[in-house]
Amino acid sequence: MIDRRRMVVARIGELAIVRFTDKKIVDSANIEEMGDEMFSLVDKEHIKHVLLNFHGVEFLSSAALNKLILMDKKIKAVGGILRICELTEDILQVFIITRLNRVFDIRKTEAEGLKAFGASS
Amino acid sequence: MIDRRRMVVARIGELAIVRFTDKKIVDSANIEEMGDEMFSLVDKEHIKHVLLNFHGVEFLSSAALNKLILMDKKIKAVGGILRICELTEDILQVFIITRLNRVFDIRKTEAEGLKAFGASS
Amino acid sequence: MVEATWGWNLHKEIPSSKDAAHEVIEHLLRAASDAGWEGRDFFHIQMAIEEALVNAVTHGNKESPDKVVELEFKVTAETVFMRIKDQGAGFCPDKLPDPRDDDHLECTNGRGVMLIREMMTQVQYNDIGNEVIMVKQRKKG
Amino acid sequence: MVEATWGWNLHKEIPSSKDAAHEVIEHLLRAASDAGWEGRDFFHIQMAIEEALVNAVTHGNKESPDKVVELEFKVTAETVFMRIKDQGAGFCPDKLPDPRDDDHLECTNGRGVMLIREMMTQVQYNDIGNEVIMVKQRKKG
Ligand SMILES: Nc1ncnc2c1ncn2[C@@H]1O[C@H](COP(=O)(O)OP(=O)(O)O)[C@@H](O)[C@H]1O
Ligand SMILES: Nc1ncnc2c1ncn2[C@@H]1O[C@H](COP(=O)(O)OP(=O)(O)O)[C@@H](O)[C@H]1O
Repeated sequence: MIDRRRMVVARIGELAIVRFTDKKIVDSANIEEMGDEMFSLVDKEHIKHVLLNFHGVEFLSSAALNKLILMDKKIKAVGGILRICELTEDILQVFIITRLNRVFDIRKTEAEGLKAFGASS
Repeated sequence: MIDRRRMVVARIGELAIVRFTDKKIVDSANIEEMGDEMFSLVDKEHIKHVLLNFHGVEFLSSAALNKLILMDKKIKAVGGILRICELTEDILQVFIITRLNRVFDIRKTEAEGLKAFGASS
Repeated sequence: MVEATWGWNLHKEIPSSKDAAHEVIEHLLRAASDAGWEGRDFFHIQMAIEEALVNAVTHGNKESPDKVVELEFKVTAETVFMRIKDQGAGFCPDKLPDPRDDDHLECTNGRGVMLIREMMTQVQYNDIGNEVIMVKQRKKG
Repeated sequence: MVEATWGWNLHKEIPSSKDAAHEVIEHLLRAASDAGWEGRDFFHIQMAIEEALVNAVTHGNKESPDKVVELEFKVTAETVFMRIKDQGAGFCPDKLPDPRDDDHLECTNGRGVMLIREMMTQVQYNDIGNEVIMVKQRKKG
């Protein structure tokens, strides 16, 4: 068992579904931990595809966006795909303002995210 | 007497001639002190004009350039003039590469610097 | 008197740490919430203060224990005023590359100032760049 | 064997502090000096390592005690090779504004990467931007 503090991970083969434990993801000590836990899925646990479920996350700052972009690069480097789902309206607007909705594949629900991967929960 | 560690200052009325004590001015704890000591000439000691004499300084990094630019702004804000002299060839080249030779009034010797202020030592 | 319309004020200095920053952000957000701010406007205030204060602490003061960040907040039901001043060397806010350009989209930095500008009614940096004033005005209607 | 031509090598990890950075810079400079580097070339090596290492420690690892900077140096009379890798999020080195533009001249940041590029024979950042390889080749003649 891997000890995670910033997220809960469910694995389906090479796909991981990630839920975050913090309501706010900002540039604090936690965000380094969040990044490290997320990156280790690819670097150490040989996960290829990831669905990030932001259910319960009410706020994130640009520091969190930077971590997501780095995660996306890591996943692309192993030939995988990163998808994002369950964004609040406000957070979705952040992706639109920054035009990061063009970088990330954003889905409304976890079910839709899984479907895009050809999986189901 | 003001206790200074990063520089020695000679005052002629509203003009200060500054010499640095470090051979290398790089982005370390010392550079903050250097900046603070330099800025306090304007902020606390009511100096208006400054001649920075880099005799003995063999190296400076971009962090030092940033401090000089800030100093220049502070001096301009009180209607004064900042001049620089006694740069080594290598350091002069840094000012040329960065085009900061267009921002600063650079003189070869301290005597020439003083003359530009209409003063003499 | 104009001053009398300001409901909640805070003027203080905090140490240059992210923890101290987030503590004071919580105070501000509670005051804003008490003054009736909610929804997207509240989210925008949260984003602006987070980005600006983290910038002041990290880029400005470089988390130096010898430097402080000066804060001034004024909150009413109509307006949130935030002034943040660090003791750093400043920067040129008008010369930042636009993170929305196609070529910059995957850059892992450089979105904070843009987000502040997009989300506030009014944003003003001082000459040097070590002080920013941000104002959020409640939308009419 | 090509490897045999490398006179002085160092491959190590250092903590993310400016003090640790400056300590290892002194080692490198001593090795370069021992290998006969001097004058402007020596100055350029000093500038490149200073700017790149301070960037790795501050912008990259944000001086975190949990992060290290990986260094690889190889010094001969002909070539100085420096590889610096931090554990940060990286950046886009090709998208930086040019600090030599008239409008940027008085900015109090943003000259480090440009100085490295001007002073080294070869500079290569990795995809993410958290690793840089810098090479200085002695001028012929
Ligand atoms: N208070 C500040 N003091 C000095 N530099 C700053 C400050 N705020 C922002 N900057 C500079 O502006 C750049 C862009 O800031 P921002 O848009 O928030 O993105 P990021 O923080 O991700 O780099 C920073 O990299 C930094 O160089
Ligand atoms: N190793 C690094 N990791 C992350 N960002 C970096 C790194 N090196 C440089 N940068 C980014 O590039 C910008 C420009 O760096 P530089 O030209 O050295 O100027 P300065 O350090 O004065 O800002 C920095 O503000 C920072 O945002």
